[in-house]
Amino acid sequence: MWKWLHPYANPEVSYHFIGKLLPWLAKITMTLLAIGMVWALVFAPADYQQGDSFRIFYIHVPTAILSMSIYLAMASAAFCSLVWQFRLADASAAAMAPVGAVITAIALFTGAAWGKPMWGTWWIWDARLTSELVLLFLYLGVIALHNAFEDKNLAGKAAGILSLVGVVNIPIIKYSVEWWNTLHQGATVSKMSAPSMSMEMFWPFVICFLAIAMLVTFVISIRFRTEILARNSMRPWVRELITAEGIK
Amino acid sequence: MQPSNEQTDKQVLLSANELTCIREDRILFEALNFSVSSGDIIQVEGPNGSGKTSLLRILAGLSQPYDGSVLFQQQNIVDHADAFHQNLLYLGHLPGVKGEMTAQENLAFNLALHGNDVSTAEETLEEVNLLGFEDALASHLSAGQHRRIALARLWQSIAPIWILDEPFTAIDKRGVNTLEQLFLAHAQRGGCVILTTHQDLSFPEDKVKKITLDYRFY
Amino acid sequence: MQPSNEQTDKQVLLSANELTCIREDRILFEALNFSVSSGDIIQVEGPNGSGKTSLLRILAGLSQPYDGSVLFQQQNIVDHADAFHQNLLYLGHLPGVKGEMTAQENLAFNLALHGNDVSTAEETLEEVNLLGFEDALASHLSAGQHRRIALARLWQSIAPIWILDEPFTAIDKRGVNTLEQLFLAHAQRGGCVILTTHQDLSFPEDKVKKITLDYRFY
Amino acid sequence: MKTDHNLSYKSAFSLIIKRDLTIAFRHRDDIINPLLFFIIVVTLFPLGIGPESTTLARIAPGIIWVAALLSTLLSLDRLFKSDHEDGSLEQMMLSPHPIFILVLAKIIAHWLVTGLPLIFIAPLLAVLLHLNENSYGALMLTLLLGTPVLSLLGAIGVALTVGIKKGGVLLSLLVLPLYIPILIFATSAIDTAAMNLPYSGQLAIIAALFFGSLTLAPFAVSAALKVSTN
Amino acid sequence: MKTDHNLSYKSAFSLIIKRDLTIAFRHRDDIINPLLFFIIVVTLFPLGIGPESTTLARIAPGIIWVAALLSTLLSLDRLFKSDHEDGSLEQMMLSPHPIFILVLAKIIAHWLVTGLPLIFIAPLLAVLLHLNENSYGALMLTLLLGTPVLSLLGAIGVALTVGIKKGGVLLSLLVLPLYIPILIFATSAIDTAAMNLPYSGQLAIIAALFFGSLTLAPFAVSAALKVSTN
Ligand code: HEM
Ligand SMILES: Nc1ncnc2c1ncn2[C@@H]1O[C@H](COP(=O)(O)OP(=O)(O)OP(=O)(O)O)[C@@H](O)[C@H]1O
Ligand SMILES: Nc1ncnc2c1ncn2[C@@H]1O[C@H](COP(=O)(O)OP(=O)(O)OP(=O)(O)O)[C@@H](O)[C@H]1O
Ligand SMILES: [Mg+2]
Ligand SMILES: [Mg+2]
Repeated sequence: MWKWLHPYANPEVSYHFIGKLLPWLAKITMTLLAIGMVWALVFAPADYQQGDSFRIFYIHVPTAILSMSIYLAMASAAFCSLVWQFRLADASAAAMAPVGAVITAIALFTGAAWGKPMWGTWWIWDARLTSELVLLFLYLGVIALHNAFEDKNLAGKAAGILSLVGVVNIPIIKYSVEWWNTLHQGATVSKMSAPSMSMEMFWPFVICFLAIAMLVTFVISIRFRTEILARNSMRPWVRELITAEGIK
Repeated sequence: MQPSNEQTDKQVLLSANELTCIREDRILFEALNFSVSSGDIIQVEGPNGSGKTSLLRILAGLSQPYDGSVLFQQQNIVDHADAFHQNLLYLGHLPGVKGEMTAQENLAFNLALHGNDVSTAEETLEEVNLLGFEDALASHLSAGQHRRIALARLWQSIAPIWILDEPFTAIDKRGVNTLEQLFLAHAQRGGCVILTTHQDLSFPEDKVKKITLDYRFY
Repeated sequence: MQPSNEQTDKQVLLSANELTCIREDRILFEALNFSVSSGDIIQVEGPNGSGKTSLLRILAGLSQPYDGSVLFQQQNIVDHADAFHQNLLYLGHLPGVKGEMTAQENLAFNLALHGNDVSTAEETLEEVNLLGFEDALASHLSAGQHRRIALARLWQSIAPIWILDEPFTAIDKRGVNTLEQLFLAHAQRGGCVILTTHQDLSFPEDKVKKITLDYRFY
Repeated sequence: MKTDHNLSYKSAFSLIIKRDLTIAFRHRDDIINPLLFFIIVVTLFPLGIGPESTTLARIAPGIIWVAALLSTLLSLDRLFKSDHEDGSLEQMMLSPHPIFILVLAKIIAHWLVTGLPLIFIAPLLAVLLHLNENSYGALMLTLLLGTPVLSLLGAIGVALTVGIKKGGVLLSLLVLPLYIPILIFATSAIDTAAMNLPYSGQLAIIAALFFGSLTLAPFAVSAALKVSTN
Repeated sequence: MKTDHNLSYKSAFSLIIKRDLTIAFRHRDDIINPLLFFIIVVTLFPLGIGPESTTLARIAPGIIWVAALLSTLLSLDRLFKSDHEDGSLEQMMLSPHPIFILVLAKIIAHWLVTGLPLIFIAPLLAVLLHLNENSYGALMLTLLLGTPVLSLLGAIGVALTVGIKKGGVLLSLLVLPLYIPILIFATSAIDTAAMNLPYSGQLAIIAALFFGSLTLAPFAVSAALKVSTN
């Protein structure tokens, strides 16, 4: 497996490979987004209890789940870079952090916007909401560390250590609804066997989820490419690229 | 650029292997190769900003080079840090002396930390002319006296490899002289000294090897 | 101990009056009298811990002596601090350079703070061999380059009295040479330089006056 | 060979402000961090106390103000400590300008970087703590007048401890008692506003503290700095 | 000319502890200041909130724990910062001992100087805040198990920021989120105790956090220090 991966551990190869992938990613993302949003916001039925405010669901839940997945991905990348000295893994973690922070912020924001009609308040201090907020702070801490060191290599290691330490928070978010009795909804869509929601709501949700996931992948890929360039600015191939394309 | 290393009877203590250091997009040195044998005194020379401190920190394992490796007894110092540290004495720009402790406490701690003999700390302070200041807090000493506390370790050290970044800073002339004698004695005993200084060393030409870094602009 | 001051045609810039300094119950110097006239280059000499830095800080008005006073134009510098500061340039052990600002920003700030001309900051950096580093953050420079930013002020200064505590620390040989030329030129222009250094100055004997502090034990 | 006085007071003042703001913006963290600390402290309390909205609303003014106070306290280090450590402070003391001008400029720059952002974020946090709707005006006004006082009084503490190694906690000890009056009057103003009563009395006192410290603190700080750099 | 290994792990450990305690006792402020800060923060709240005893009793656990947390936070600087600034840290990294032993010793010394005194003073402050009588046991137990975790996790934050100028507030940003779980479980234990219910569940979680961080933090800290001194 490592042999297969090996060529992509070369920054130049990855840079060009992702460059080729980008247009495709863009197309898929646009299509999914268009279908998902229209279906979710226009055609899917309104909830019989919650009315149209239910439609926040289609953004809130995907972003909430992704906020945790991105964190896990970032921590895994950090782990690879710390243990196996994968320099590219560092670059990918750096690319993920701000995207994850934005997604977490969206999850919080949409959750709060949904809370007002549902619970009668923007914010309560229950375990899930709080631990999601802590997740945002962890992202911000990782970003701050990336910016605080001038040497990108060191910055990556420092931020990597922090993100690994912060992984403890993920199970707390995930299982908080089960461990504590909270206002927040328990697992509904993510129950593997039988989603306890109607199919008319389930399918647009799946499309929305995929659309947002693709969007995230797309943005991370773009950021990844810039991170590669920034970290290899001394290498001849980057210099050639700069003179050839006039990228600055 | 590299000190010649023909004398095969001498034991090679440390060797630099294709070392490259890049700082802020400027290449300080590239593919630097040299080896340091017992009995060598090596002065790293070069104008301000040429990369002397960077080189010394890489040799001591405190920074990682952009490329290349440093070998101690044929093994990379990064992988065999413990064995290397037992044979290394490094003194950088910062003396590692606590203002809140007395001269003697500082020396005793530094010696003990590196596994050296602590019992003669007081006599060692005499060597660096701090007699009478054993119980003065280090923060109440002058710039030169402060550095002398750190330098005192040299008298007790049993590590063969000494890496010293501007050891003469703030030291008066008599002090510089004493240190130079010490370096010679250490080399004679089979150790090696790698140092930087902007002052001229008073050694005979053949005793010192020089590594000259020149100042390169991109 | 005091530099002779017979040449009455020269203007007396600074005079020390019965200065005594006591640190930690140790008398560093006692009843020290001397005066500094325009054209003087004065080197304060002495082993580590003899009180050179203490004396320079007292002359600059940064510390108060145990006894005695420092006069500038016949007036105590404590009472006429503003007038004195307009005529003084002091550089201590710490360079007063901000790591977060670029070399040029640092120099421009230091010049402006002391009322000097800012417009030629860039050319001045050339004088101290920092060409190409104008826009590098000071924290990214080597020990010697860092100090050069502080020293650059000397080229623009219009203050007659320069008090410099070990100005050659971390500066390479060419740099030391350039600084020495600058001191001579400043003295020729009618200024004065009071400095400490453990290195030998390459001036002709008659150009430098020495104040020797000896190391006294109680 | 006489130096002429190229710089007026005003330009010395703006020179320092410009420099301190440059440093703060260079290190963008300097602006973001005190703000984040403020937010974090405010969010800690509901966690420690529980989510009950009536209790939170009762103690919201106290929490916000204590958080503002602690956040200013932690950022005080920026004021003189680093200047002292790299010798810049020494140079300022030797400049031909009166020290209190330089000091005042440094304090104002500090407030712009640390105090002002708090005022913008405070209403948002107040929402999280379910602050009474009538109190928002009072919260903003007390912060606007009160945070500069925190910077001014804090500067005295930093100036006194700047020469001492590890003065961090000693600083808090000196400064917190000076902060207590502002805390009391500010929270009392907000509580009064919640009951829809006039709070101009408390506001007047804070304003008095503001003008008092604005005129006196720079001199106290200058004197303290002279002692500290000795 | 070979160095032999004069110092066992144990003596390296006690060497560092002894040194750090010497420095702390030399500067007696180091011990007194975090304690005083703790006391001051706890007393600020009644000032900001008002003296009503039922409200105070409700929020007492939260206040005491938040104060302990902030006081530890402010004292974290002592851990590695000054060692980094004077070059001692560099020397420790180059010593022939495994770094995690030295790191663990430093963290324990830090707790002895800053955490332990809090535990002794806490009951007194609880009286001032009218804490429920049933809660005293829980307060002491949570502090005893929780404050070492604060030192251990805090050490990771300091180690990461020690090379950064003005890392003070960045440190808070990194460390506070890590502290939140302890805060939540500790105060929840005290609240539960006030209702005369068993709180062993929360205590078990804090104990787990304690053992987890005791075994993992020294390694994270060593790794972080290697990055910071680079
Ligand atoms: C700021 C407030 C909120 C935050 C921080 C938040 C956070 C989260 C998180 C982290 C998840 C992902 C859980 C998982 O993957 O297991 C989630 C899922 C969910 N949230 Fe929220 N939420 C908030 C408000 C709300 C509100 C007001 C509602 C509606 C009443 C809501 C309904 C849901 C639902 C239905 C799910 C999907 C649960 C599942 O099937 O796993 N959330 N939320
Ligand atoms: N902060 C201080 N507190 C107490 N005593 C001090 C302090 N600084 C210096 N001293 C004492 O004053 C003496 C002289 O110190 P000073 O720094 O003036 O010496 P110096 O001549 O500049 O030495 P060097 O050549 O080492 O720089 C020292 O030996 C020390 O005992
Ligand atoms: N922390 C840093 N970050 C980025 N660049 C640095 C850093 N430190 C040094 N440099 C760069 O590396 C170059 C070499 O620095 P180094 O300290 O090795 O020089 P040096 O030869 O020791 O000089 P000196 O004689 O002045 O001590 C500097 O010119 C600077 O541009
Ligand atoms: Mg150097
Ligand atoms: Mg001196």
